[in-house]
Formats: sequence, structure tokens, C-alpha cells
Amino acid sequence: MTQLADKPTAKELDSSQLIGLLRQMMLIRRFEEKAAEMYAKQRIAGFLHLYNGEEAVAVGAISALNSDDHIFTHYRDHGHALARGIEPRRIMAELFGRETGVSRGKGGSMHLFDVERSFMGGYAIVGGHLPLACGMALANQRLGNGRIVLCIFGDGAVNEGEFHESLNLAAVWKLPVLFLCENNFYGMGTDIRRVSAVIEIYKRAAAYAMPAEQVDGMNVLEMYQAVQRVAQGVRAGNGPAFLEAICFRFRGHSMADPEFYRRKEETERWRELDPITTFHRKLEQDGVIDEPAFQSLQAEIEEIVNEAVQFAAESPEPPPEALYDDVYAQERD
Amino acid sequence: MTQLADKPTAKELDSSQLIGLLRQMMLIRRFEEKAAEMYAKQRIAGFLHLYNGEEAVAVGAISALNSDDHIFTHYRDHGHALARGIEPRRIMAELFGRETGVSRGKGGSMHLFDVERSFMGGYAIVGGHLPLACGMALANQRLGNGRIVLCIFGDGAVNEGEFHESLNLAAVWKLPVLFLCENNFYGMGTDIRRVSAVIEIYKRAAAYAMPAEQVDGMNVLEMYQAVQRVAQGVRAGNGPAFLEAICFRFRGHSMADPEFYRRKEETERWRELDPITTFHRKLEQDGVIDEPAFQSLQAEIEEIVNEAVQFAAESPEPPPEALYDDVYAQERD
Amino acid sequence: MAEIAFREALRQTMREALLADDRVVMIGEDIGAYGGSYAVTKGLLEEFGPERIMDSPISESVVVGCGIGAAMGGLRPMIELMTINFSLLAFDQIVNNAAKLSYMSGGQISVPMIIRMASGAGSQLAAQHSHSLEGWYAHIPGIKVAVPYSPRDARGLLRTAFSEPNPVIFIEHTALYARKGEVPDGDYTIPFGQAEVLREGSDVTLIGYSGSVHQASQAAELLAESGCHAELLNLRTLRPLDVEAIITSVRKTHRAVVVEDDWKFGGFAGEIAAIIMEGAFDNLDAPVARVCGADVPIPYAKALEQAALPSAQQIADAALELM
Amino acid sequence: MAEIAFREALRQTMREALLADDRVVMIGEDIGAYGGSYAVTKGLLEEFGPERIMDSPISESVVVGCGIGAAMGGLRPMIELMTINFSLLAFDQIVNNAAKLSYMSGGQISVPMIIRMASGAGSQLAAQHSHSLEGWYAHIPGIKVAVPYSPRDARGLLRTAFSEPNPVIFIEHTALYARKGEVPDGDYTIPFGQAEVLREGSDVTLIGYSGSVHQASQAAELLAESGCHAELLNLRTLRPLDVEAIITSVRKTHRAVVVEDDWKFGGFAGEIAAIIMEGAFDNLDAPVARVCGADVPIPYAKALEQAALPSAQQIADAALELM
Ligand SMILES: Cc1ncc(C[n+]2csc(CCOP(=O)(O)OP(=O)(O)O)c2C)c(N)n1
Ligand SMILES: Cc1ncc(C[n+]2csc(CCOP(=O)(O)OP(=O)(O)O)c2C)c(N)n1
Ligand SMILES: [Mg+2]
Ligand SMILES: [Mg+2]
Repeated sequence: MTQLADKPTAKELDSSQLIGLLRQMMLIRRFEEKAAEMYAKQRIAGFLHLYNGEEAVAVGAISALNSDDHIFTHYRDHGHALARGIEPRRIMAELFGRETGVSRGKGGSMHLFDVERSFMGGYAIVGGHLPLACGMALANQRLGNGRIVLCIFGDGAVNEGEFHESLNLAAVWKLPVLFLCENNFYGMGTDIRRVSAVIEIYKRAAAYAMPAEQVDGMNVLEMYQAVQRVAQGVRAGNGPAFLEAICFRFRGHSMADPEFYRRKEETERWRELDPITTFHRKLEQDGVIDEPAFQSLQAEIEEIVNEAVQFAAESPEPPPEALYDDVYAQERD
Repeated sequence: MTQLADKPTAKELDSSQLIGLLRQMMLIRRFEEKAAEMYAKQRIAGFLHLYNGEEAVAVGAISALNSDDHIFTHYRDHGHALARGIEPRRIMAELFGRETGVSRGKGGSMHLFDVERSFMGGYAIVGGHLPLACGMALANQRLGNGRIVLCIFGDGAVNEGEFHESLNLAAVWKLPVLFLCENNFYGMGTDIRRVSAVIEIYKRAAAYAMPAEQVDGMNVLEMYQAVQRVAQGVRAGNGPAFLEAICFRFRGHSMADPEFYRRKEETERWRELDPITTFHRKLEQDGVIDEPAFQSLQAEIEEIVNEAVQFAAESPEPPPEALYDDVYAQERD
Repeated sequence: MAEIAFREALRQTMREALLADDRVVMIGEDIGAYGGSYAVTKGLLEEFGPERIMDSPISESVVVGCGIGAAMGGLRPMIELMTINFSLLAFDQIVNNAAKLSYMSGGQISVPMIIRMASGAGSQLAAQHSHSLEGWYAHIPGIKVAVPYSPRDARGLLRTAFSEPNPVIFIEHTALYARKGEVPDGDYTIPFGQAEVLREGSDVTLIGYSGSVHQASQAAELLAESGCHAELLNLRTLRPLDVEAIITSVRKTHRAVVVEDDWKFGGFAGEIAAIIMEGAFDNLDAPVARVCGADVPIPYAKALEQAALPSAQQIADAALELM
Repeated sequence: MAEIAFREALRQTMREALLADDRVVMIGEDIGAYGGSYAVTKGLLEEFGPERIMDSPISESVVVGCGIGAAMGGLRPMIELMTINFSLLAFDQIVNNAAKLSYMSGGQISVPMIIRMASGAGSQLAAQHSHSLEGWYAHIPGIKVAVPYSPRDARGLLRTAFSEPNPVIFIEHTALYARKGEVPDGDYTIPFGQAEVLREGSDVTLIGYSGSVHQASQAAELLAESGCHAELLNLRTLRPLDVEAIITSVRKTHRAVVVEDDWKFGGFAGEIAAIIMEGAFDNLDAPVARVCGADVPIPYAKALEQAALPSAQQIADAALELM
């Protein structure tokens, strides 16, 4: 039998753990603000998709996993990578296209990989990583290693054929995978109501007899709690499960998006639920954090982020020979 | 507003209509027995998938449509083609690979087409025709021509990504298409229970908020009734609908199948529900048909089928130049 | 004759088609409310409404299949697949349905549809978003493949595509969208299968299509500086391919360099080289050279990405080596 | 050394791999209870059970993607896609994931998996079931492509595939399954990238792979009757391709005919022709000839189908025309 998770429940988290959650969300926010700045200065290129507004989803979910549980995610992956504890400097270096980047400059923003941390990558074909998550879960199941797979994707991915094929396969083979849909109501400029026959996404899991629920993705503790609970069942061998996190991205789809497709007021309303502000306020009210502690947190994060930029900027570009490296893996055990 | 179907209900069908249903099922059965014989004699080649046992599905469903409603189906298509009224001789000629065949010898058993009869083809990529059915329905919707699309596929197709994408699209755009799943419990040698998370297939339509029901595919009148009723809603503009016809193929998947994967007893049990025998018995009991009438029906069908073989055998093969014909369509209005 | 951008030439042509024929509908991801990911369809939703300009779910396979069915049913669909990268998800529909229905049905069916997709690398979008797979489409009997280079091509070829009874894959290199050029007004069309001689020369034939014509044209300038007179061919369509224009030019110049963004090994440049050998063997003074993308997934880092793509200098060098 | 069928050579090799390594799992449609649509996997379910021999839903994309993920996770999956026709539905997984993960991750990931698929026409299965698209796979950096001809190839190449750290596309021509040949026992393997000279000759090089080697070999017999000594190359893998063996042979014979079932236009035969031109230009006495499938969807009718496929006679004629 596989081991059961012994993560504390959200209620059992101590002060430093609670502050840890806040800190991670703040780090993601600040890291990405800086990345956006660097994008404007053309130090970063390609597509850059910010996670701004959705930080509670990644932080709550990933904190509730074991550190060797696998993560597969989409191109909007900075938040997930940081929440998994990958060094900000190596992520920033990747965005800068440097050799010191997590993917050695080959992947960029959409393809962060850190296999040592079981962070199995960001993927840029919508829905394309769901099958991989099933396969990894199959390997875990066969190897009996007690590890589960968290597979993260957006509301837009739900209409891809691979969503359907993956959920069915995972259910039939009882694979230890937790599907986490970040429902931020838009796939690029397309409102989910215009393209999805059923908009309460978690209900679609019923077509695969898969347990599913909706959770408030603006609330880090609720995310933590839901994933902690559901992961336990998945780890215990009950088969896959599905979570729909309701959230919102405060910025455009990518840096290039002028957001013609939605009204400012909609975003403003959601901003009032900012996961960082609300959680900070709660921790203040509960006496977990005071103003000086918060300010030193901010300062610490500022330093980490600045150091990350400096590290990235000073890192070497991949050498020309690197062009032909790693097209093929060289060895096999 | 589109016209409403004015098909009689199953109860209103008169004797000659009832006998017509029986006759069509008998024709399909006999036609295919002959085709199998010709296959054994190597007059027919390629894949040959018999509809043996499922005749009530095609006959009941297609009789309930208007004659200009479109039909898209899979490679197991002889039954559907005959039920639509395509001349047996032109189907047999197609199986023989002759120029007089419905598809001029280019398509064979899996690709019967008769556009004049709105029979839009048999398709050999599992699930691949569902998107086409949606597109045809979109055209009908835009042109306001009151025609609906019947899209037929098997239980195996349900796990393809295109099933999911098609049902979602049809639902979102309220397309006039009736999805008809022939659930014969096997996709080749694979028992549906081993590969489908939810085996009551019609329940999967709920993921698209699509009305769906199960119907006894061994009973031609129930099939007729269900399709007649459901088609009315689709034609009225209520959007797509889903029917799952429970049935069974009495023979192997194709002529090459030794049926290792199932026990003879299972098939024997289903054979007791043979749609032709049971309907014949019912018509006898109801006094609709007597023995002489039945025998002359048999004789008539025997003659049609024999004539079809003769026609096919005497028809010319496509000329060598035909190899390059119709790769591209030549004109455009 | 107005000077407009490639993107604008496309948009104007679409608008004309939508105005001229009620049966024209456009289907694709984010072509409406978002305005198109490369802003090609911007404003069309507002002008023609959601029944003509249909935002689709992210479901490439059904989007293309739906286009095919709609074409069978009498509409004139134009599908936007956003980029060629995503078209891989619709590959079966294109190969097995769009390209084969006319033939399999013994000529009963035609599929008059256009499938547009952006192609090419160069903006650091990394391996999954940087494909140039035009050659794969050119390989499929039953479809036609247009690869415009100039705004003039864009309009002329798209107008032809709208009058085609067959499925047309219409490839738009992302590096071209913003480039401007003169576009004739009115009934101007460019037939499929006619390459354009962009520059006459006697020493070597440079052959390109879509984005690569730009690098080839710069290479021709570089060569001119070295006193080498290159003839430059813009293929315009890959299927049908203007074999005659290629052979005529090589018979004159005796040398050829084929330029393609796509991976070299097994790419379409090999087909062109083989065709030249078949048609002008006795006229060739040197083997046909191919300057193509490096045989690697496209990397993100800027310098590496640039190194993976054919450059004007590489083309010029390859030409000079043939001398 | 036993004389066994191609199908049986594959089955034995799979069985050995399953016995030797617990991490080997096989996934595919109808590979278990049905026994495999071409009976290649027959008996394996009974011997190894449903945890090793996994019947899948009809969901090509997730089947391949699941194989990739399983390989990332430490298993050694072998995927059977039944036929190359259905692989189009898994194309995105192969092109965008299997082939790119090692590179995109900066070398952190390897994908040791085999994807088997039957290929080829000739049994009147009509347009959607008769593809030969090996050349498309050969075009993709990051994967390897094996195209065995003999039972000996089948075993030797499959053994190599099982020891590969990279994704291998393993193509099995349906016309070969029942053909018998001698297969060495024991640790015999055939490395990727080494063509086989099946017959030595001095007048022309015939180049084939997979099923087409059969027609080429018959053509060599026909040519011998006319006094023309053909050398016959069986490529064995398309990626890596044994360029050296090809060039060496053509330098000797000065002429070459490339044979391929697939459509000619834009096919892999063009690549081989271009490579020959690049590597043996001065040795060529005539342009490289290509004998390929006709540029049409494959028709059902027997005579038409045969006319669409390369025949020994066509190959021999093409060779004689080069003289
Ligand atoms: C297969 C495919 N189709 C289209 C795209 C273009 N695209 C990139 S992101 C995106 C929207 C995805 O939305 P969602 O899944 O909701 O994620 P979000 O961006 O909202 O986090 C689209 C259409 C793609 N990358 N892959
Ligand atoms: C995409 C694809 N995958 C696999 C096949 C091979 N194949 C042909 S029929 C079939 C089973 C389909 O079963 P089902 O949909 O239940 O229809 P039935 O044959 O029972 O009528 C399979 C796997 C195919 N033709 N297309
Ligand atoms: Mg979204
Ligand atoms: Mg079935």
C-alpha cells in the first residue's frame, strides 16, 4: 500500500507556515511584475503569460503536495514553478534565455522544467500535457512509489479532445492523478460561456465517474485544504480526482493582449478579491503577522527578485554549440 | 421557422409500412450474407464489416427521418445505406470495386456515398466523421433548409477526443444534429467495460447539457419511435440530441475476426433477440403478415440480392485513367 | 494601387469575400472578440456579426472538421487555425477527410474551404510554437497550398483561394504580417501554380517561398555586391508547384539554392532539388544547394534561435560555393 | 538460426524484452484480448497479464501521450498504434512532446519509448487506411525511425529500439508480416543508421526500405535478365539515415533509383535524391530516378490500387532509362 500524506490540515498550519503561504504568493506577484518590466525593456522575449491574480491556486495546491509529487502544467507556469520552490534566479535566467536557466535557455517562459524537483514542465499546446500526466501517474502506480501527479490546465483546455481522452483513461485505469482546472473564465479572449456547453467545469468529470468539486481559487487556505484532502484519496489508490479552482487573471492573456474582450469593471470587481491582500488582511486580523514583519517580508522578496534579475543578466548565453545539444538523449541505464 | 416532421408515430404506421420495415431488415441481412459469401470467394476484398444483428437500428432510425435529412456514418455502413434506399446493386458493385458502384469503385465497403440521397458517407477513421456532421448541421442551420443530420457511430468512438469536441460544439452552437451511438458493447475485441469510465453511454451527453436517452436497438419500432420523437426536437431548433441504441453484432468485427475475446454463449443469448425474427413474429401475431406473404417477401429479396451480384459482376472495372480522376474537384459555382 | 501591410491585404480580401457571398463564414479561436491573435480578422465581428465570424472553442479537430462538413453542405468556410503548430491536432481531418472526400466519393463531393494558419519562427516562441511545416501539407494530394510572400501575393492568392472548389491551406509567415507593399485594387487575382520572378539574374537561381523569400532577397543583394547576379523565384504556391518556372530559370543560370525555414532533412527543399535534377540535369554546373532550418527543435534563446534559421549570409555563401 | 515470419520475429523480441525488463509495458488498441489486429502481440496478454499488456480505449492521442509520460516516469513503454493511418490523431503528441522534451528541458528528460505502427497499402483498404507516411516521421528531429524489411531486420532493429533512450517510430509494412526469413538467435542486434547491401551490382543502385525493398529486389532480378547488374540497398532506418552507404554505392554505380510506396511529390524519396546529388554529383551519369506511389488517395478497386503502387516493372524500366 502506498503511504498516506501527513500534511497538516489548513487549521493545523502554524504561524510560520501561514506566513510561508503569504510569502510565496508575494514572491510570485513581485517576480512577475519584475518580469513584465524586463519584457518591456526587451530583456525577455517570446510570450510571457502572467499569473497575476491566480497566485492562491498554485501556492495553496502545491504546498499541499509532497515535494516529490509530480507537477505538469501549462505555459502560464511561473507561479507553479515558484510555488514548487525552484530558485527564482534560475527561472529569471530562463526568461532571459541564459545557460543558467532551469531549461538551459532552451525553453523560455512557457517551458520551465526542474526534474530534480519533480516539476515536469510547462507545456504550450493547450491540453497537450494531460496525456503525459496520465503516463507519469501510470509509472508511479506501477513502481508503487506513492507519488501522485498534479496536472494543471485552464478552462480553455477543457474543450480539447485530449481532456476527454485523458480523464477517461485516468478513470478506467484508476491512475493517481489530480486534475486541477484553473477556471479564470477566459481562454485568451474567449469567455467560457460562449464555448462551453457546461460552464460549471467540475460537472464534466461526471462523464468519467470521477469525484470532482469546485473550490475558491482566490483563497489560499481553501485551495490548500481541498488539495490536501483530495490528494489523500488519490494517493490512497482511489483513482483520479478533479478540482475546479475559480479564479481570475488580473492582466491580459499575454503581454500583447489589449483586452478588448472584457470590461474593466469585471477585472476591478475581481481585484477586490485579490488573494494576497485578502490573505494578508486575514493574517493581520488573526495576529499572525504585523506591519513590521510584513515590511521585512516585502524587503526580502524585493531583494530576491532583484538578485534574480542580476543573476540572469550576468549569466552567459548558451554557447553556439548548444544548438545541437540534447536533440537526442545520449544514454540509457 | 423550419418545418416540423410529420412522420407517423410508430402506432400510426399502417400494415404496408410495417411490412416495409421488416422487408428492409431482411434485405440488409440477406444482402450481407451474400456479400460475406462473395468475400469468401474473393470477389470482394479489403475490410468487410457486417451489420448482422443490428438491422433494427438503421431501419428504425432512418425510416423516421425525412428523405433529405443527411446521414453520416462509420465503416459498418451497408445497413445504413440500404435503409436509406440506395439501390442494392450499386452497393454490391461498390463492394466489387466496379465503376457502377455508388462511389465508382474508389471507396469500397467502408466508404459508401450517395449524395443525391443525402447519404454523406461511411468513414473509416473512428470518430472522424462526427466533426463533419456538425459542419453539415451548421450549413443546414445557416441555410434554414429544415434538414437535420443523423450521425451514427459505435461505442468505441465515444472515447475519441473528437466525440467530445463534436458534442460540445454542437451543443454550444445548437446545431441540428442527432448523434446516434450504436452500442454493441464491443469495439473490435474490446469490451466497453474495460475502456469506458461510464458505460451507460447516453449519460456522457450530460457533460454537454444535451438531452439523451437509451433505446432498445433490437426493436425496430422502438428505434423508429425514439428517432421520430427526438428528430422533431432537433428539427424544431432545440439543438442537438443523443440516442444510445443498445444492440449486438452477431458476427465478428470484420470478416477476419476469430472472436477470441468473447464467449459463444453471449452471442447466443443475443441471437434470441434477433430483431428480424422477433419483429416478424410480432407482425404475424398482429396479423399484419402471413406465411405466404412472408415467403414472397423472402423470394423478392433473394431476387434483388442475386440481381445485385449479377449486376456487380457484369459491371466494368474503373478504367485505368480513373486513377487520376476526382483528386480535385473541377468546378465551383 | 495602395501600399498596405500583408495583414491588411488579407483582412480587406476577407471583407470583400464576406460582402460578396453570404455563404462565406469564418470559424476559429479568438478571431472575433479578441480580434484574431495576429489581428488579421480585427473588426470583422463588429461588421458581420457572430453568425459569420464565429469564435470557436479550443478544439482544433472539430473546428476543421466542421469547416469540411459546412463546405459539403454548401457554405464557404474559412477556418483560422491560429498557427501551424496547432494544426497538428487537426491533421487527421485535413489528411483523411478534406483531402480525400472528392476522391473517395467518386467525385460526388467537393470541399471548398480555406484553412489559414500562421507559420514560422523568429520571435523566440520556442520549440512548440515555431514550426514551418508547409512541406507536409504540400505532400498531400487533394489539397492546395498557398504560401504568399508579399501583400500583393496575400491578396491575389487569397482571392483565388475563395474561388477554389478544393481545400486550400493558406500559410501566413508571422514575420510578414507587418510588412508593407503595393497591392492592386479591383479584380486582381494570382492563379495557383505560377511562381514570380522577383529579380532576374544569370548566375544562380535562388528559390524561396513565404518568409524565406525575404532572406533570399537580401542574399541576392549581398551577391550583387560580389558581382554575382542571382535570379530570385518566389514560389507563391507549393501545390501546385510551378515546376516550369523553376526549370526554365535553372536552365539559364545552371545553379540553384533552395531556401526553406523548415528542417532540412526530409523537407520540401529536397523535393525541389530532386525536381531540378530531374528537369535540368544536363544544365546543372553544381549540385542544388539547400539552405534550411537547423535540424533541431527551435530553441528559445535569441542567438540560438537565429542560428537555427536560414540567414541571408548563409544563402549567399551557399550560392558562391556553387560557382 | 531459425526461419520465421516477420510477425513472429517481432513477437519473440517483444517477449524477450518483457521477460528481461519489468519496466517494459505495452499499450494499444486490441493488443490484448483481441490478440493484436495483425496478430503480432498474440499470446502476450496470456503470458504477461493485463498490467503489462494493456488494452486501451480508442484514444490515440492519450495512448501516445501516456506512453511519453510513462517513459518520463521510468517505464519502458511500447505503444502499438495499430496503423500509421491512426497515428495522425497522435501527431501532436509525437511532434510536440515525444520529439521535443529532451531539448526543451535542456536535457533533463529522456523519452525511451517505442511506437509501433503498421503501414502500407495493397489490400484494398481504400484511401483512409492505406498510408505510407514514414517520410513525415523521418523529418522530425528528436525521434528515430526504423523501417525493417526482413524478419532479421525486424528482430535486430527492435532489439536496438528497446535499448534506445529516445522515442523510436517502428514501422511495419503489412505486406511483410507473413513473410519468412532467417533470424539469428541470441544477442544479435542491428544498429540504427546502417543500411544493408542486399545485392551487389555495378550498373545502378536501387534504394528501398520496408515493403518497397521487395519490389526493388524483384526489379533487380528483372534487370539481371536484361544484363543490368543492380546493387540493392535496404535502408533499415530513415532517421538516422546511412548516407555513407548510399553515396558509396552511387559513386560505384553512377546511377540510382529510389523506391517508395508513399506519394512522390514532397516525399522522402526526394530527400534521398537530393542527398545523392549533394554527395555524388560528379559521379552521377543520370538524374536520380524516383519510383513512388501515384499522387492520389489510394483507391479501393484492385486494379486501380495496384496502379497506384510502385511495381517491379516500373522500377526496372526506370533503371533502364538511366542507362
Ligand atoms: C492546441 C492549442 N490551441 C491554441 C493555442 C493558443 N492558445 C494559447 S493559450 C490559449 C487559451 C487557453 O486558455 P485557458 O486554458 O483557459 O488558460 P489561461 O490562459 O486562461 O490560463 C490559446 C487558445 C495553443 N497554445 N494550443
Ligand atoms: C482512429 C481509429 N483508430 C482505430 C481504428 C481501428 N478500428 C476500426 S473499427 C474499431 C472499433 C470501433 O468500434 P465501435 O466504434 O464500437 O464500432 P463497431 O465496430 O462496434 O460498430 C477500431 C479500433 C480506426 N479505424 N480508427
Ligand atoms: Mg482560462
Ligand atoms: Mg461497438
